[in-house]
Amino acid sequence: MIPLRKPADYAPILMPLIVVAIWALAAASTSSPLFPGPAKVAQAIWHNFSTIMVQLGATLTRVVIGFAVAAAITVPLGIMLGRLRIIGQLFEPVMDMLATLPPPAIVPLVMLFAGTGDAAKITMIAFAAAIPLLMNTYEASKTQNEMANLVARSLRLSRFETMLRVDLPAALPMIATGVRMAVAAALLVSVTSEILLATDGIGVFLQRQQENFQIAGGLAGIFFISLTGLVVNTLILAFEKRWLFWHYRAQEDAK
Amino acid sequence: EPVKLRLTYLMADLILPVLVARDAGDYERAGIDLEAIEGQSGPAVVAALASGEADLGYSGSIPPINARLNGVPIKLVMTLGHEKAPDMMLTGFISTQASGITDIQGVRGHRIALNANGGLCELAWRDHLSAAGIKWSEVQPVVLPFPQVEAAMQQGAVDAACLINPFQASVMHNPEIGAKRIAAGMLADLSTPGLSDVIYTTDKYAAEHAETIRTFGEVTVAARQRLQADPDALIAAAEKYVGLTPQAAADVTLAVVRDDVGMDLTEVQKLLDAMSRAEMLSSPITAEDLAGTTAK
Amino acid sequence: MTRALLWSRGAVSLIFVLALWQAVALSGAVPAKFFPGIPAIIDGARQMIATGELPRNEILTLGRALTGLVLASVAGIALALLSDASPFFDRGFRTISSLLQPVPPAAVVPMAIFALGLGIKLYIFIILLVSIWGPYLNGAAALRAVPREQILTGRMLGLSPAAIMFRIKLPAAMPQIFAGIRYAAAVSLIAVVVAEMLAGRDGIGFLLVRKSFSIRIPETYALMFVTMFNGVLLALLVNLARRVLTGWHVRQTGASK
Amino acid sequence: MNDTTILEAVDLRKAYGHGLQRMPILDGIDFRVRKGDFVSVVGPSGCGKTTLLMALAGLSQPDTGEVRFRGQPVTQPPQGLAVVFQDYSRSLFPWKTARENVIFAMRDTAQKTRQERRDRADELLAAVGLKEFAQKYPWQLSGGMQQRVAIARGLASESDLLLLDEPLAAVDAQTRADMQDLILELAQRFDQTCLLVTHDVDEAVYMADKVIVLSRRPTSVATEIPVDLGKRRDQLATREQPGFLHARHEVMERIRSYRSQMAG
Amino acid sequence: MNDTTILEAVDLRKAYGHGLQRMPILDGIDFRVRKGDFVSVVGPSGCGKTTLLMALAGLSQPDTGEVRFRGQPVTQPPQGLAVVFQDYSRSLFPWKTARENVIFAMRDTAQKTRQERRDRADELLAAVGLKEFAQKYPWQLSGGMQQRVAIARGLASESDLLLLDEPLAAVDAQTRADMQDLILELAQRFDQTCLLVTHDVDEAVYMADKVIVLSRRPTSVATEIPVDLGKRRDQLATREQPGFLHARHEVMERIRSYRSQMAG
Ligand SMILES: Nc1ncnc2c1ncn2[C@@H]1O[C@H](COP(=O)(O)OP(=O)(O)OP(=O)(O)O)[C@@H](O)[C@H]1O
Ligand SMILES: Nc1ncnc2c1ncn2[C@@H]1O[C@H](COP(=O)(O)OP(=O)(O)OP(=O)(O)O)[C@@H](O)[C@H]1O
Ligand SMILES: [Mg+2]
Ligand SMILES: [Mg+2]
Repeated sequence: MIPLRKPADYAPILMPLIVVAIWALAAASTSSPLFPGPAKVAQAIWHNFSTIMVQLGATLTRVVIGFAVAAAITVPLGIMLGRLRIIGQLFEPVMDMLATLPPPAIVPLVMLFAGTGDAAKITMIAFAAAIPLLMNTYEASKTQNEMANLVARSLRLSRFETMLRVDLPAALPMIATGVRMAVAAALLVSVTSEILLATDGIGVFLQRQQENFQIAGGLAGIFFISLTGLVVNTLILAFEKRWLFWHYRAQEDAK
Repeated sequence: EPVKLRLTYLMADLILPVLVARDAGDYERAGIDLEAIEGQSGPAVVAALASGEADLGYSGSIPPINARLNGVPIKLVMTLGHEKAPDMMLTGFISTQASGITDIQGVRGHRIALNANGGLCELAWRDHLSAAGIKWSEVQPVVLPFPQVEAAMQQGAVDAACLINPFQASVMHNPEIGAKRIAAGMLADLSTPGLSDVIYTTDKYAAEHAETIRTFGEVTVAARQRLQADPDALIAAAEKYVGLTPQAAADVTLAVVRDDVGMDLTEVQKLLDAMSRAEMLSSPITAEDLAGTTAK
Repeated sequence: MTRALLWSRGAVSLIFVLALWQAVALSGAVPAKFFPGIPAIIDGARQMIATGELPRNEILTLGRALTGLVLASVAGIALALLSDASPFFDRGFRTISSLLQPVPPAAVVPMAIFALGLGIKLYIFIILLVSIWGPYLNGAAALRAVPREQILTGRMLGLSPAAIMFRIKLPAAMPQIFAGIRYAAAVSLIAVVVAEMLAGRDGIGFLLVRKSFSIRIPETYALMFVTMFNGVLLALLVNLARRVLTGWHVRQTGASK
Repeated sequence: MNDTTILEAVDLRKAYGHGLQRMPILDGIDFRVRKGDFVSVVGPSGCGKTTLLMALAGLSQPDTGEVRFRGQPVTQPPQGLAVVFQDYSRSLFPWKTARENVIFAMRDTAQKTRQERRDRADELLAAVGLKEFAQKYPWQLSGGMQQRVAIARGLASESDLLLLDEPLAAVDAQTRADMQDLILELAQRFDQTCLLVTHDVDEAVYMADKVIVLSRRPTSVATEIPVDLGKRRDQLATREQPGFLHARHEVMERIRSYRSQMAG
Repeated sequence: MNDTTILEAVDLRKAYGHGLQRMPILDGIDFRVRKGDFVSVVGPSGCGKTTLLMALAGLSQPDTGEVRFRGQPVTQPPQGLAVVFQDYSRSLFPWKTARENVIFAMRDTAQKTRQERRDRADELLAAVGLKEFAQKYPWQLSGGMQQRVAIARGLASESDLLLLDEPLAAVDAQTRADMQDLILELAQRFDQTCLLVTHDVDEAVYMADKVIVLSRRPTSVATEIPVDLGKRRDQLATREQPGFLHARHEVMERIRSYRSQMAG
């Protein structure tokens, strides 16, 4: 009765293919080494595969640590600021101020305190990932269903328990969206910080390719960063399907 | 009517004569309507050229070489500056007192700063280290933009750095660092002049607008000579265009060994050889392929 | 008391950050040359104001960031609406967005300059590449979570799918979309400054590079504070828009305490 | 098919869940509603009344069977239909005031200009006792008030067919009586056909020309009880008529049979 | 203060809005509840019953006046209190199943281990007729079922004081009767004091030892009507007792006076 495959099931493959096709056409029509097409990039991937893998490993290690640090700090903090309304509102502008600092501009600052090693890069990554996580967590816990909180209060849950058992699950859908943005930001900033400070990592690879006008090689590196993003997002999607279905039920019969 | 000429450049001391001449109306009088657009990196300048956004490009010499190697049809057409031992050394290698490094041999095993992967400082370090018999794997390179190096040195985050002015002078003047210049020059061997900053254009533009390029070169040479003769004017220009403090501006020099701006193929070949030694040349290329000799 | 505090919270936050900075500067943990105190930074700012370069570039940057924010919001919401309307687009674009999101602008600059030149198109590209995701992701998630009864009410009234989208789903999703726009505001400022750093000839980002390359450290930090100030300013604008567009929600959540 | 039949359910079946989780809810529902009739539906909690109403409104599709409105199969919400949803707290738009919520439903009505709609909305809000609350947002209203806004919205559309899902569950006895009369009055004025889901047997009988009693899950029509009280009803007089008491008794009887099952 | 008084409201006043928008709701509410008593509260829709309950529970602060529980002023929800909220569809946690929602309320109860709590939850769910629905999420349940889960959750906490805000509005007559008896039985077993807001006058009298009738907005206590029917109640017998009919009559009388005001 229900067809096993809907057209939408093919979309994740079809739509990127369309984009690649457009890209290939555009590249073919300019035929400049500064604008390589997908074939050139595929070649570059083939040539640089092992280098990219090694460098990507270094980058991802930092990304994972930086992201974990950010999540461990910002999710509880965001919920707390959302719950303690006055303090949250008072410090909202601080959030906005920190959020606006461009990573290249804070590199010098971070370096002053954390040197040029992994600590500095991890700090940068954590900072970048913290912003979307904090904002989404804060907004979610600030604006959530007040009934749920009344229930928690009437059950005399402590502040901490309420945060853990009511605010957190209620905010999870929006946190998941924040995670998607944070992962992207972490990847992005790790590359930026490697271009400016690093000794290893995919950012180093990218910069070398760029300085050498191996644009296709650079895109090969970017391809793997993107792929990482895709993998993480697929995991988040699976998580949403498994744990957050209760939030997205409206879909089923009310289109 | 004047010919339109669009130049994309990186801000540096050697471009100052061009900017001064432009504002003095020299190019206009020579029939060139010069539009100078600032770019922020060598690759950006090359890209602007390749996309047709600019006619001439100015930067260090490595980006255009790499571009040509990878099929971007551009040619070096002018030399704006040189390095030559013993006094015309733009690039310096500085160590901190705390590191205990006193000569290039002492760098082995230490953390050294370079401004970008695959850029000027990497070539410089590699050339000097290999001349001193040190392998690249024996040092710990750290990528640091020039402005961050001084702080990193003072904080002990790096032990030695490759620097150009005004950063070099600033580090040397910093008593906390106790800096020592352990070597100089982009190439280890500067008994003959080494190519520093260059102007380049696309093959097509070079072929079609040889006259304009020549005129541009002549006006630039004249302006450069005026600035060389008048140190105060040079300092003023450095303050005005680069935004340097008066102290920093005082250290600016124009590294000029020849009176003309033409390309010398032996200089080009020397640079290519050095890049080849440093394994920074992905495929062989001859000086003839790379450089035109339009301007003299 | 708290009311007055909340009204001036922008100023409070700014003072808080400045005080924190000054405390670190005074502690002497890092050399004053690289971490100047607030007075030196203010002095730097004053000089840049005197020469006119700060106001001139500030206006440019703010204008670009605002344009970028509006563009990113409109485009992001449009994509979210499209995702909600078409499962095909939703699934497909989800993949594309996952692939594009982590691409660092710095890494595609030569290619981007080659394709787009050094002008306004380059700015728009970099800004969109970075700031579109907040409104898009939050919007798509919020649209999917609109209560069933509200959508059914629209269907029962015989509203077309488009009318349901714009008159029911969109207003219902607005509060969460604004969370995304708020992030986009910060990010679009970053994007503008980064774009100015990478390819620019003017604006705060350009000035930042120029000042650091001419070793004017207090000025560099002054520009960082300007950027932070811009963040507060833009957030203020976003909050204003939020109040106009989703005032009901602000009051609803505000009233419940 | 009778030619005054306006709404018809033919062997409606619907189950929720799949595989082992599968639970049949509607198990062959059949009935007809004549044009202009007022029909009440009663049945135990969770038997599928809301599910049935959604299917009748074309808001969800039954697994098998068919709904016909004016002889046409219903797959989309048809023109000339209004629903008052059970979950009032979610069905009002929180970004609209009470008045705006009501105006939102006036799409095919006689009121065309802004001012006319506004006046009509205020009139309806006054009729449900919310004159002073036109400018309030739903979350500034009590449960019963929200429900009355939902009713006003349902009435505003002046549709041919009005489906009401426990519209008076949250209001007090007096208000309830007033609302009942209001609904009856408007239904007659606009010649509406109404289908009312309610748990209050008195209400079911008082309002209706026919009461449909549903069985327990899996649900079918247990019985249809005609109520012969004429179109004019009165809160005091009607409830004392023998016809009322008789119909009420029959419905009660039928419902009572659930009890023993329930305990099991 | 009487020494068996457990809950006391002293001159509670509360208004919503500021300035011109200001609307006084509670206008001096005073009453006492003795330990172990079952008190019903009736009043017109929107008069402030929910508002009052929130204040009694310590979930919101009155503008002036005081709530005392066991002689202590209430500013926070006190130990030994449970509330069944009117807005059932929102007060259940959508990320928890019916069983988990019920278990969530067992904090200070005798059941300590996981298995005990689970068993107790299932027992309660069975008692409210939802045995097979323990594993369902709230949004997979009908309105009446959700409300019964909320009741089960309220009963699970075995608190000293139970506040119920129209807990049976969405269930059918038979289920309603069963639930009434269930609540009464558990209240007696655990020696609970209960306060029930309801619109059903019969229910108010059937359940209560005392009925508090509230006036229209601005609201105060119109009258308190004691109900002398003993602790044992029976759906058939009790409702036929003269005491029942008498109390019912008095409450009705009192309520009827709203009507004329309503029309105005
Ligand atoms: N989304 C769903 N998923 C699974 N089961 C559902 C879903 N929606 C409803 N049900 C089940 O369908 C049955 C009927 O629900 P429905 O809401 O139609 O009942 P109802 O007769 O309106 O009850 P009430 O009088 O309590 O409102 C219930 O047993 C419920 O558990
Ligand atoms: N957040 C709010 N802002 C403004 N007014 C409010 C708010 N909450 C409640 N009110 C007003 O307070 C009054 C009482 O509301 P409350 O919910 O206590 O009534 P109730 O007696 O429980 O009614 P019902 O029986 O309909 O549930 C209503 O007139 C309502 O409009
Ligand atoms: Mg229902
Ligand atoms: Mg209420």
